[in-house]
Amino acid sequence: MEFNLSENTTMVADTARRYLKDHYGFVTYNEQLNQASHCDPARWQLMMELGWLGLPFPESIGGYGGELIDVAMIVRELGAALCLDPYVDLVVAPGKMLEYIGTERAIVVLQSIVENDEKVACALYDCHAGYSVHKPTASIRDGKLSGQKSFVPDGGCANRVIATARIGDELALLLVPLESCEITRYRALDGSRYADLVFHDIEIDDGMILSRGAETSRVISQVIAWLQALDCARMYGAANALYQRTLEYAKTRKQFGAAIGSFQVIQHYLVDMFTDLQQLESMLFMVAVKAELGNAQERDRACSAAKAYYAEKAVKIAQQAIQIHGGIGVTEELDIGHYFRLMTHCSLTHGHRDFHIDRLASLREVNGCA
Amino acid sequence: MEFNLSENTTMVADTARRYLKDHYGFVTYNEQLNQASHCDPARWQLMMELGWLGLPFPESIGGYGGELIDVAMIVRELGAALCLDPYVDLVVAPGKMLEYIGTERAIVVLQSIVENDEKVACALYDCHAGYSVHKPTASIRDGKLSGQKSFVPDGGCANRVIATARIGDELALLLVPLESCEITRYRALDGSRYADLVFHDIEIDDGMILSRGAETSRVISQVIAWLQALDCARMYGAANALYQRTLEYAKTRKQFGAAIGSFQVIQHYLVDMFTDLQQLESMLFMVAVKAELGNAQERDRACSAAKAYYAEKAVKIAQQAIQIHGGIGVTEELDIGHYFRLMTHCSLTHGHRDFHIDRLASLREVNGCA
Amino acid sequence: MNLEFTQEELDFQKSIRAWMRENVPEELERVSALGNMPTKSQQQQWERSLGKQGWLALTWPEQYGGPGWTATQRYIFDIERAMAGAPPTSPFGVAMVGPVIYTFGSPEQKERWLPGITSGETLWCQGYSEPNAGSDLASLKTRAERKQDHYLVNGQKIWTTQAHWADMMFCLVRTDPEAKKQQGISFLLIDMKTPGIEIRPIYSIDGHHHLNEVYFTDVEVPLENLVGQEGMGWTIAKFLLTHERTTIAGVADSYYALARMKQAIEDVPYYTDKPSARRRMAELEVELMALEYTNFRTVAATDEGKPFGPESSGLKIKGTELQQKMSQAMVEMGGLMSLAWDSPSVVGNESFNNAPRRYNFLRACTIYGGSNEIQKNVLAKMLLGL
Amino acid sequence: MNLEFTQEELDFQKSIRAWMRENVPEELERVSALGNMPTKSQQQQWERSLGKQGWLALTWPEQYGGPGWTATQRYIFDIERAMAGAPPTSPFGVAMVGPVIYTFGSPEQKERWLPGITSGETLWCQGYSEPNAGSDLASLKTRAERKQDHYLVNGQKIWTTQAHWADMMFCLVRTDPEAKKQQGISFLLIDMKTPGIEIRPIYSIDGHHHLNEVYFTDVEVPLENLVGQEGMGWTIAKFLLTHERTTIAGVADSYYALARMKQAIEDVPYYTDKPSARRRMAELEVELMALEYTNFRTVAATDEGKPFGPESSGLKIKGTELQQKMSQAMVEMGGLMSLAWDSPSVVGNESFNNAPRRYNFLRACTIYGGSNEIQKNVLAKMLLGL
Repeated sequence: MEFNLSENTTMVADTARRYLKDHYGFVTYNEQLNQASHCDPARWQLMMELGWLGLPFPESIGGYGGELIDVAMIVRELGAALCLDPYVDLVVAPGKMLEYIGTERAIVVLQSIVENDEKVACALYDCHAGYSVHKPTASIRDGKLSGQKSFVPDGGCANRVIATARIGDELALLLVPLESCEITRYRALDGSRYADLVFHDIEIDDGMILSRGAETSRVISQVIAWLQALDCARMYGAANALYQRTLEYAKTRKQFGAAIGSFQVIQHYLVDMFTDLQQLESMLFMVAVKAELGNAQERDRACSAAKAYYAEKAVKIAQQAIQIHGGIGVTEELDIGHYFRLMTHCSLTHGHRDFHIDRLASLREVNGCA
Repeated sequence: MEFNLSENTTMVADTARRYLKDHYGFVTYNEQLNQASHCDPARWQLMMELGWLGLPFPESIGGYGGELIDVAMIVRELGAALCLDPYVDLVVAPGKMLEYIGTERAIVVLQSIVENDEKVACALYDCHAGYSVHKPTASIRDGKLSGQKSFVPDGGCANRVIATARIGDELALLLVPLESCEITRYRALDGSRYADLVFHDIEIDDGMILSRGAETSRVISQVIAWLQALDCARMYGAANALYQRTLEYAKTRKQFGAAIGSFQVIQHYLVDMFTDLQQLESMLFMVAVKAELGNAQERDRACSAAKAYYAEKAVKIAQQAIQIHGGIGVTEELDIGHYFRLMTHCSLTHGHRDFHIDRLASLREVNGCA
Repeated sequence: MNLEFTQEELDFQKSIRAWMRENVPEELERVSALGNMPTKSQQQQWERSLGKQGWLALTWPEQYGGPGWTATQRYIFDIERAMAGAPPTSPFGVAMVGPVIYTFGSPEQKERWLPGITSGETLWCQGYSEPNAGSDLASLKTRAERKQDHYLVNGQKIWTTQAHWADMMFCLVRTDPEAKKQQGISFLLIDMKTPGIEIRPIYSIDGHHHLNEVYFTDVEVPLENLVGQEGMGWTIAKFLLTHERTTIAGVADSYYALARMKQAIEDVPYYTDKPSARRRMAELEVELMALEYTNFRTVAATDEGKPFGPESSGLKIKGTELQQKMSQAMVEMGGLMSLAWDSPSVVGNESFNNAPRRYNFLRACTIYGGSNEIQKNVLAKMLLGL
Repeated sequence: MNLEFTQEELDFQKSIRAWMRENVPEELERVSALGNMPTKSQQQQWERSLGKQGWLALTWPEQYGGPGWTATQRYIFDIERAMAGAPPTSPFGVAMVGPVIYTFGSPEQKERWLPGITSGETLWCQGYSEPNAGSDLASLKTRAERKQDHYLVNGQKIWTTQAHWADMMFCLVRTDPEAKKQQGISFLLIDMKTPGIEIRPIYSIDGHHHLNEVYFTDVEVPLENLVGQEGMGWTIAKFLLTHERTTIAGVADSYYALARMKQAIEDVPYYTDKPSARRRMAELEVELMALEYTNFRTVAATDEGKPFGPESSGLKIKGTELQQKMSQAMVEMGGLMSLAWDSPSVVGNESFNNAPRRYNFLRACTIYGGSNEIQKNVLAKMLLGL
């Protein structure tokens, strides 16, 4: 067992941190928050130069063969910087989907993502089908796609989406141009740009069907596992930032003639945040390794445990950060409240706590414990 | 609305407190803990003289027509004094059962309880049928009773039990002499005396069947509601005693040159205990009034809410009392640990927290909220 | 021990319920149903319609415009108001400055200010907190210097809710900079249109504008706007802390929130995890009942003319904790639906789409008016003797 | 980043597992399966059998009788030990006084005392706490007066676990009553058979006798039983606090407890609420995994020769909180079955019948060795700089 980041991963993380320090601050964030498109061309170009677009994918298709842990360290830094660039949504998610599909057609699309030629988003959820990604309500009949998708994190700038739909009893992944859909765009809780799509009998030719049948479910589950791990990475970055800022605040903010960090109750709050943060970091390492495992049981157990843990403890850290900051913590003016929204957001994507506890409980039945 | 105890109820409570102060201390408790029978004849005689044996029952049958709240105030004091006298188990529980059955035969037995002529216990639970009292596994076939009962709180001294059993599809209440059963006696978690019974084809004549059919379920539910309210009363007495003792300890125990009650964390622990205690008291008043209501829905909603609340908050008070006391709190030598066991015990009788939350959730479906 | 309303109270309840059914504007109901906050005009229109009934200054003596109700009636009114989807009334005029004026004010002050409060015409805000005087209120620095015929006010207030709506502010100012911390503080009424007052909005993380910074630069306040004597500010502030607590726990609005929660879950056609949502709501309901009956005790004691007992001391702590817990449950039960922050159309369910705004807003409720940590410090000292 | 054991470690695990299968006495397994504690003879027999293998003093340098294992191997051993139903070894000899002796002791002391520890022959107990020195250990008063050829010890220790089993006690005593609090304290080894020692049992609320009071009346302790110099007691006590933390979180035993819990539920024929029990166990498992991986990090760091990082600082707090939570869950899931305290026969299920004893016993685990509140105070100061 070995918990050190490899030299390479450390470099990726350090580079990400420096890059964000130089190119993304709270001011940039506030500007981006109010923009309709979150794909800043200059930063996207820089990300490409940093190798991020190719990092998650095999060298055989022009990528850099990075592991999930490498991507997680980037996403951790994005979380720590509150950065809204839709790197995960428009590179990692669609890219891994296409890589796992693995057909020639899919690889061509993946390469256009890696080469920054187009922006593709994933449309996996319906407006009230909960977290069940394997049973979309959208369907193809007589060669026409109808139905809807919600919560499509497209950064306001994708031109195509990879969408789930049913063809008869089969699950399929389609590549649909956004221009053929009715689109409603909006801001999500964390400030990112989402879209809801309605498909009005869109003509689907065979070239648009990326994958169908039993394999499709497996591909989606693999990608969701990546995304769950990356949710944790983003939350860790935010939780750590919150802890650091709150500790600093407690040391400097004076009330009743003393720094508030001198009060025992505040001290214990901070110690609880700190010890939880240590355990959150352990869970991040764990899930970053296990979410790319071939063994679906072990992978899903790891992902559900990590997301359930984060949904409780990282959220608690965010709540305590506000409580210790007092009034200033609930304003738009300080970053604390923005991290808080990010945290709530990520606790709900790709399964909330109840979903994951239930999944673990049912995995247990099959698995037995430890 | 009016939350004051009536003059009469106040007198009952005061008398109980004085009586217990004079006749029952921690030394008495420790003696009783090691005795096989918990029916001390002298104290039983005194209880009769105080009117406790007749208190819960209508004047028409020789009782004093007290309300549940009167009995609850006695039980609160019993809890506060750690008293193990099985007043609820051998007077209130069987007595209310007999009163609600209301047949001539039942009233005769009730009168013998009120007049201290015999000790009757209730046998309502099986060894692993959970809290479902309406589906006993014991049954009568061809006039013979077979099956078993567990967790019969008979104080080590009952001579008969009122037991549930099935006759075909019907639920029935039987009056069974203990001498006809195979008995295993043991000490329960709170120190009281329990018995497990096995019925080996006991001949049941019609005189032994106190009640059968649809009415029986209703009677049992009414009695269980009383017992749930009295669980809360006992826990309240114990929680209040724990709070008072812990507050006192925090004011006097010195560590690091100061009373531990001067440390902010301990202060907040105690404030939490105090505010929870206030709410526990409110819930006690609430359930003591509502558990005798005719409306089964409202009654059960009140009982489940109160027991679920007590199972969380009164238990938490007991845990904190130990934590603040430190080492001395986990010993048999101090009463703190004994109250702690009492609290765990009562959080499990007549439905634990999960049972009551589930019952509330299903009542809600019917009821709607508030 | 009697937990039932009397027949009279039930009749009263019936009449209030009927009135609410007629008079709560539909758009206001909709605002509440989604967990949103009313606009200024919605809020003021609603308060004026209550004012017309004489139902605004509920706790006030009749001579000053109170309805002469018992605490129980006020409690019933609050329940009916909340369950009808109407917002609570703004506390600053009715619950705060009003009682200060009729208790400590001169006859002229009463005549001048009280009618505007009971009618809902004058909107007030509270000038207490300052950047370096949050939990430690007594450190406040805003200076009111006594001149010939006015006080000259300089300084800054922060977290001033609805300052941008308000006609008037009641304000703690330091009139004697030499006196010890609490002693040099006075209670001043300031017209928000006075030259020298500048309001800067503070947006909260629910995305809305409730809070403000208020800057005072050489603001001239007439001497007659001092309430009580100079140096009495702290006494008056403490008086307010012990005033009326029968609705501080927010029980009525929490029951309304619970009802909305249940409704939202029933409204979503494919809600996947109803049993677990129902259990969670049952857990919340248990806590709410404990708070409700504790609150009832305070109400009943008030009607008997008793002082607030120990049971009322935890109402604010428990009430705010529960509000936060409920709003968090709502967000979590919403799952993905809670992510649609500003969608122009409903995504799944509008109540869930709105849930995070309320959740975010309510993070402040354990902070303002003395954080729950400060409340516990005070209880430890005053009530537990620690 | 590599979370897998190496092939060598897997082979090691296999061999330990096989040995455990052969060598853990069935009666000991049964004791553990019911959540009970072994008797003295069960415990000592088990420790002797480990001692024979050289597997008792796991963390010790090989020269003193350690097995020369890596921290990972020790961790694997601990898992296999726990999952085989064997109890943890008593910490007083192996984990506490042993390292003190081989670090601070004289060659004669090492020779005299270490072999009895590695073989499991000598049982030790710890004489730290006193009636007025609980969390505030430095207030201890037990006096050791230096005479011609011995120390004369007078005073009282309390909460002395297994004093009634022990051959020897290591003891903090005050040798210099004039020196400041921490400075006059020394570390003394005392033979429990020395005249003047009186042991009074303290029964715990699990109904068992683990704890004792130990009274010293003119007890003569040879001068050569002083470890280090006079006045070094506090330094030695602090040394122990920073020693070996790779099993302090109790992960292995908690996994065993979780397995037992699941088994118990499956074993009860009519268990009514399995879905809710399974959810609750899943929640516990999540917390246990977080602790497990944090613990792994400490283990891995130890093998790399790194000092304990910040990740190890919360292990005791989190580990004990989780043990309490799990034991409470077990009691609650048992429902009525948890009420059968001392039934001569099984009532429903024996594991549930026994559950409250473990729950009660574990209330102490957030108190002993420095309460969790004290731990947090220390972390706030040392690690957070508050």
